[in-house]
Amino acid sequence: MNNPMVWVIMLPLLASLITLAWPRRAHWIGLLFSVITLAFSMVLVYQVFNGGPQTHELGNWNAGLGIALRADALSASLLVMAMLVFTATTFYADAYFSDVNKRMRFWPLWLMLSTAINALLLSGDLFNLYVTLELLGLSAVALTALSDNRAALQASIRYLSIGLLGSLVFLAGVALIYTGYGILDLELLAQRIQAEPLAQVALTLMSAGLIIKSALFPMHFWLPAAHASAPAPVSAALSALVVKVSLYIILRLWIDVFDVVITPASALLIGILGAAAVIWGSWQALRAERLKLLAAYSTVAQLGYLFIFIPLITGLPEGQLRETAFTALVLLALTHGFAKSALFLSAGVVQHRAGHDRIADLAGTSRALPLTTFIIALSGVALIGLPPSGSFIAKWQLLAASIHSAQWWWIPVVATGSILAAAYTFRVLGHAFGPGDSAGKVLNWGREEIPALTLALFATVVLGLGSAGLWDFISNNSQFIGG
Amino acid sequence: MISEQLLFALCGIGIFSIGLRATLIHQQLLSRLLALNVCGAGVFLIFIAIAYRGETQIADPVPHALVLTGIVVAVSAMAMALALRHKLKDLNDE
Amino acid sequence: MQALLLTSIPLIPMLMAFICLSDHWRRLLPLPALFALMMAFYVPIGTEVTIPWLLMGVSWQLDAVGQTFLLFSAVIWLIAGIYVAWHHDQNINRPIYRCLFLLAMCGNLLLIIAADLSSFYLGFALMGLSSYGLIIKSSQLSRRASRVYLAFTLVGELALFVAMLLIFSSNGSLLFSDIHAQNFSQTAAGLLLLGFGIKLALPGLHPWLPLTYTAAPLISVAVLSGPMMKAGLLGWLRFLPGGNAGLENWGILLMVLGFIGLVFGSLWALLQKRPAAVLAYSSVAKMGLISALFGYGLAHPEHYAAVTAALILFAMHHLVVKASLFLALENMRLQPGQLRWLMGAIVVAFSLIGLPFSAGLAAKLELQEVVTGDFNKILLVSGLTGILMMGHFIILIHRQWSKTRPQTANVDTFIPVLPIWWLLVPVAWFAPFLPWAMNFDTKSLLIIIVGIFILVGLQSFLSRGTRTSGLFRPGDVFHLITRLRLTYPLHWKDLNPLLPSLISPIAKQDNKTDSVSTSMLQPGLVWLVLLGLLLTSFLYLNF
Amino acid sequence: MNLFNSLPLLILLSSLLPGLAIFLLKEESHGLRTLLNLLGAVTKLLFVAIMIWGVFHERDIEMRWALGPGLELVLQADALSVLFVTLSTILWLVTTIYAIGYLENTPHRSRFFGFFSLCVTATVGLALSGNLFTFVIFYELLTLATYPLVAHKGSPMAVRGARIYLAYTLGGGILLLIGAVWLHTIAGPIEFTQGGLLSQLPHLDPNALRWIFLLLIIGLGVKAALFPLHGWLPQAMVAPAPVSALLHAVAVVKAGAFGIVRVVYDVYGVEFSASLNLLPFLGAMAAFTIIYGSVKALSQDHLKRRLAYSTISQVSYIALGTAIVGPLATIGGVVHLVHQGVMKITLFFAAGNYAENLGVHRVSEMDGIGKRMPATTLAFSIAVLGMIGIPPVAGFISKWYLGLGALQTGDGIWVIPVLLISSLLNAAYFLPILYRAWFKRAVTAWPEEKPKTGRWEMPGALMWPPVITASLALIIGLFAAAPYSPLEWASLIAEREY
Repeated sequence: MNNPMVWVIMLPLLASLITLAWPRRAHWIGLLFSVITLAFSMVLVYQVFNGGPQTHELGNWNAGLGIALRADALSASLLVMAMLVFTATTFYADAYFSDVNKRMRFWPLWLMLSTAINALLLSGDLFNLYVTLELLGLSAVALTALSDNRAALQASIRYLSIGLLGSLVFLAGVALIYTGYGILDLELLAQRIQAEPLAQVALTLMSAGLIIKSALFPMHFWLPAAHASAPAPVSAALSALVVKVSLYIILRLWIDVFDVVITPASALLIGILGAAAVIWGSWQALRAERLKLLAAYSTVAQLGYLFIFIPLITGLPEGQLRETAFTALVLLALTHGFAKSALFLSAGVVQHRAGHDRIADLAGTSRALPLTTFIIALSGVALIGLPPSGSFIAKWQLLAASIHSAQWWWIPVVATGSILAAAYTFRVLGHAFGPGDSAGKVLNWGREEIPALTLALFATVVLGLGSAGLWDFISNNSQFIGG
Repeated sequence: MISEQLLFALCGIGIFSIGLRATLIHQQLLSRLLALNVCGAGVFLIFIAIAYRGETQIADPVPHALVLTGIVVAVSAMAMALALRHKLKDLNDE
Repeated sequence: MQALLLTSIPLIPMLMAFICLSDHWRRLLPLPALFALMMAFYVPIGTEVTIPWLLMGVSWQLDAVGQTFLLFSAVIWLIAGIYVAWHHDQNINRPIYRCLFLLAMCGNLLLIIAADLSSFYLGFALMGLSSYGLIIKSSQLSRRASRVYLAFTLVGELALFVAMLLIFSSNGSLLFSDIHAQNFSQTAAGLLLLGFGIKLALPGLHPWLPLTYTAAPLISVAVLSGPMMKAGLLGWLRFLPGGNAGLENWGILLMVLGFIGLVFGSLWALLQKRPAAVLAYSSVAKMGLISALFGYGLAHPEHYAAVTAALILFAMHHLVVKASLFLALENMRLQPGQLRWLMGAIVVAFSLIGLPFSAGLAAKLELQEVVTGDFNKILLVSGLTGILMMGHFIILIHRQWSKTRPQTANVDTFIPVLPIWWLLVPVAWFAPFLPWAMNFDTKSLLIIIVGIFILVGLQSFLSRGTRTSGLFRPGDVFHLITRLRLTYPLHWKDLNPLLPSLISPIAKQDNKTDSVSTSMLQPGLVWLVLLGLLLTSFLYLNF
Repeated sequence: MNLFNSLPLLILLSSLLPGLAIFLLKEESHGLRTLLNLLGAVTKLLFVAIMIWGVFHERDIEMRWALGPGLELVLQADALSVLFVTLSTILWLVTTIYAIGYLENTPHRSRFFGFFSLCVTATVGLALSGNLFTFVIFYELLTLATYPLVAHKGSPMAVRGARIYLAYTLGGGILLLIGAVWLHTIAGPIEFTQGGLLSQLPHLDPNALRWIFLLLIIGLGVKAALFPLHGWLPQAMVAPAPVSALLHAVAVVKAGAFGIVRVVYDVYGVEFSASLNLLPFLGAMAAFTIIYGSVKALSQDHLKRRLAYSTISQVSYIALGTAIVGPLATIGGVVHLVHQGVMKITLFFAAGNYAENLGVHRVSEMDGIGKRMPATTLAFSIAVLGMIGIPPVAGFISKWYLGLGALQTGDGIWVIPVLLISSLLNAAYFLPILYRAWFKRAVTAWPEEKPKTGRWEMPGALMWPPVITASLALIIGLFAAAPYSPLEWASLIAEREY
């Protein structure tokens, strides 16, 4: 039981139960446990960095029968990002929820969400993925419904039903795999998998389910309503983490496990969907009337970029170029996680202070909430892909990979997406710079601003200037990619 | 000759398809939730079919375990959906 | 020490230009010119200064030609400066006028001592642009005159600029002494003729001159027509490698142009009704003569040195006389009806005609000696028209004088220093020769007598009316041009930016249609299609 | 890491840290903010002085920081970057003083000065970039740092202007990025190399290189306001005067021009670009912009708009100088980088003073302003004469070397008429202003005259900066041949490039 992987999953679960039992001190428990979990996730990264991919078989049952936890560079780095976002958001949530009733309902669900995310990232077999996916979906839906208004409830029901459909289809795919290979363990599966109809149909089903969950265009329709109507910290976690872990499964399957099954046509298809998501999401974000809706659509677009990487990675020869592209994908996912959560948190601040988040009425925000405006700008920088954010480097590599693999058609997509991203970001800032005093009294260094600032700085400065380490980390310790 | 296993599996697929169709078509929340349950039943049926290893051998325990877990998940999800629906209804009634 | 003194010749006026901005110090304004005058005597020929870090490296030197120019220019600047220092006129007694006056002088003196292209150009530009402010008065007329002046000056500067570029790129040096005829570009020669030709009012390039001279304050005209105009000639002397083969064609062109200028300038001068306008066209005529003679020098390289030597003397004489005449007009304007100013003007005008024992005659004789053949006739024409013009001028100022009664000194216009003008009379009469070099020539006296007869004959219809009209007004060709209304359109439609209109309108629609619809049929079907596509791509599209 | 290697970082930090600190300051702490600003500017000047010495003595000044495979942040100092850094630093100092005076008693000063410092940091970083990747980073950062400055007033006009500015520059930034990535993939890391990096890599496909050049130049041309890409510049005029001044003189417009110089000389290599037939394209674009900007300036009554179009025209001289092969044209183009900056900043300071002190925004309101504000107007006049190219103001030197450069290569002769027409047009739109200012009498009262306090025509912090920069323009023109003058540096650069 001294493996950090176990603790990373167990601690939030434990905390969730404790808060359920002891709601008065829930925030202290939540804060304490998330910080400790963060520390453990860092230990895990350290282990992966030094010792390569880690495996832990629960109760020493060997894989195939027992449950194995796995961590390679991809999952470890996502895990750390998730825990950082989660911890920061926890601090934020502590300041955000003033209603006692809501607080009591919030903490157990919130910690359960963390449990689900961590467990999913560390899962080593298909069925565990399914279970954690469901757990994730359920806690996310419950958190969305915390808003207690009609729109939020409707959105959460929709989120739930579509999510259920997705996971059922995923499960059907899992069933097929078990039929064909008799195993669910990812590592073993990767060795045995062959390009045969069974595997192909199974992958199709699983992908179809995950596409819904990760809101890839045109299956994104449920996302904006759900993300926009949830309370701010929940939106942050949903946008930054929940959709991203579904995407993580897709990446695992497409790039690692089923790579022999993937055909150029299928990679191209998913890339085209990603490109459409980039354009459509950005365009909708530009037209959005509310700040949170804008952020939600922006998530749709940003996820699109990640999907564009799939045809590029599969199109590149194995070796350094491919590793580079893969790492860029991870970098982009991480940056987006930080930036989007920061954006949602600051949108929450705006909503709290101004009583609304209508973009057209934001005039005066830059004066009343200078730091929040600054955070919005920082996260906007990361969303557009401007330096010094990590996404700048990621986009650079994305473009480079397009050129290397002679798939030049992604270039105009990326360019258009960036321009649209700039347009929607600066549309918000333009209004915020306008004269007026709608945002109420001046707030400087508010308690809820610090976590958001931290996250935004992670997205822009830390990942931008310190990305060199990530390259070593990913390319040396990835379980499958050239590892 | 269709083996029993295949028959069950096909049945499962059929149930899944019916549920899927209903999920997509019905606008009523309750009907949709029910349809999703039907879908789930289809998938579980497939698992059960998989577990079958002939009359001589005992069935594969793993799919059974999976189905049990799946049912737990499905039930809890359904419970939550109903709770949400209830809440929404309260709001609508106000 | 002498190098320092040479350096201070242009620097002192520069410094003074700022000191004299203050009304307290305005009486100091003539001092720099006085200093320059003294330096013209004191600094020995051959004094040289090289300042490598200034501009692109400058070099100043006082040679014989420079000394001559310096001497006579300084005289005029000095007298005009005294006028300015004591003047009451609101157009002149103001800081900006004083400042620009001194800056123009600084430029003028600088180009005289310049031994390299860049400092000459610097001086020339400083002089040309500063004098814009000397021309401007509050009247509408002078404003237009100053605009026209500026346009011509700028074109001249640019022509010069390119010529400099060409010379430098073929020589690799900015020093005048490094200019060689072998690699002298023909384009550069043409541009130099154009650039300095504007200053010298070659026919076609002259419209600014009559406009300016009739519109500007007379003191400004004095310095413009005197020292500043002659800078154009100095430019030709310095820049063009005369005395060498290769420029003959330009010489011939210049001779033709000069001759045209001489004839038409004289004709137009006779048609003017105002003394200043007569003097202006007379300048055009005289500069025509100078250009023609310089052209002669270019066309006959063997005579170049002699011609230019005589030409400089002639130019110096004209410099002093023309400036003195304009200042005399100023005297008459300030104290109308005073006989002494009329007489003074007539005496100076006689020197220009070339009366016996005047410098005008001496200069003409010098020219006759160096110019050979048929070209000598041009001097004859010049002499005759000179008499006609000056006669016309004298008649006009006399009529003006007789119309006004002698007035006692008006407080507003009285300038206590006006008598200083008399100093100019001996200079105008003798300069640039020594008094004992004056002589007598029957042939020229004969011409004068013939001229007087013609003048008497013409007089009856030359003097009719008081205004000239149309093409014969000062500015002639210019009026034709302005009648074409070649003014630039002021309000062009703003074509750009087109882009913002594409970016800015952001549709204000609700996203309800996309986010809150409850039916899952459509997305579900899309999803199924997607599923099918994925499957197809796995199963069948295995390319 | 010795002192020289850490110099670029120190220079960046000397404005970055004060900038960040200023963000945190309260609006009221005026004295501390001023102290921080000036401290940063002076410190930077000090470091720059050391760097000038170092570069002159060919010390190795370089630092690297890896960001990923093949992507390195490289800050280094060569002669060209030192020229630009020095310009930025000096003008930053002056502009800071000006801005302190200009923004007195207005809201959001902490925000303003914070971004102002960031803007300079980005500019200096751009100048010190040692490879194309780093350059792109700072290029984009510059866009970001200037946006809040343009939008500073917060009025709908300001926000609109800022939005247009952003639309153009980010669009250009993307093209630059694509070009840079493309070049990176086919040629590896693009270190700026004197004489050109690509000319040493003969195996590359010339057609690809041509396309990349096009992308890069268009991307840079947006900031440099080359013809079809210039539309943002007049719109960005809504910014406060110090911002316009800095935008036009150093930061944004110059960054584009500097980038063009870098790409042509240090990425492609001028001879190599010529052999790819790329330069005529650039030259034609620049020449057309020069004429176009001047013609447009003629019809502007709004003073700042007229100046803006003048900038469009003048900055293209730099591109023009770059487009002509030969060291003399290089000198002309590079030295104009400095000369135009000093002169244009003077013009904008003066325009700001007119608007601030008297409420005069239009040329038609400037009658007799020379009498009311002599020092400012004198500075304005000197800069104007320089812009036209009248010696001894700095602009003359640039034109002289451009002209010489054009003559040096046989096929550059068409540049001469362009220079001439542009000079005439410059005169045509600038001199009427001088005429109004000095020779006309003020007809009516000034639109919004501020009461006169103190002994000068207006507060010293506003009056002195234009006077200082105008003197600078005069001095660098007059002493062009002196050691360490911009011209000497430009010659040094040309010498090292060829």
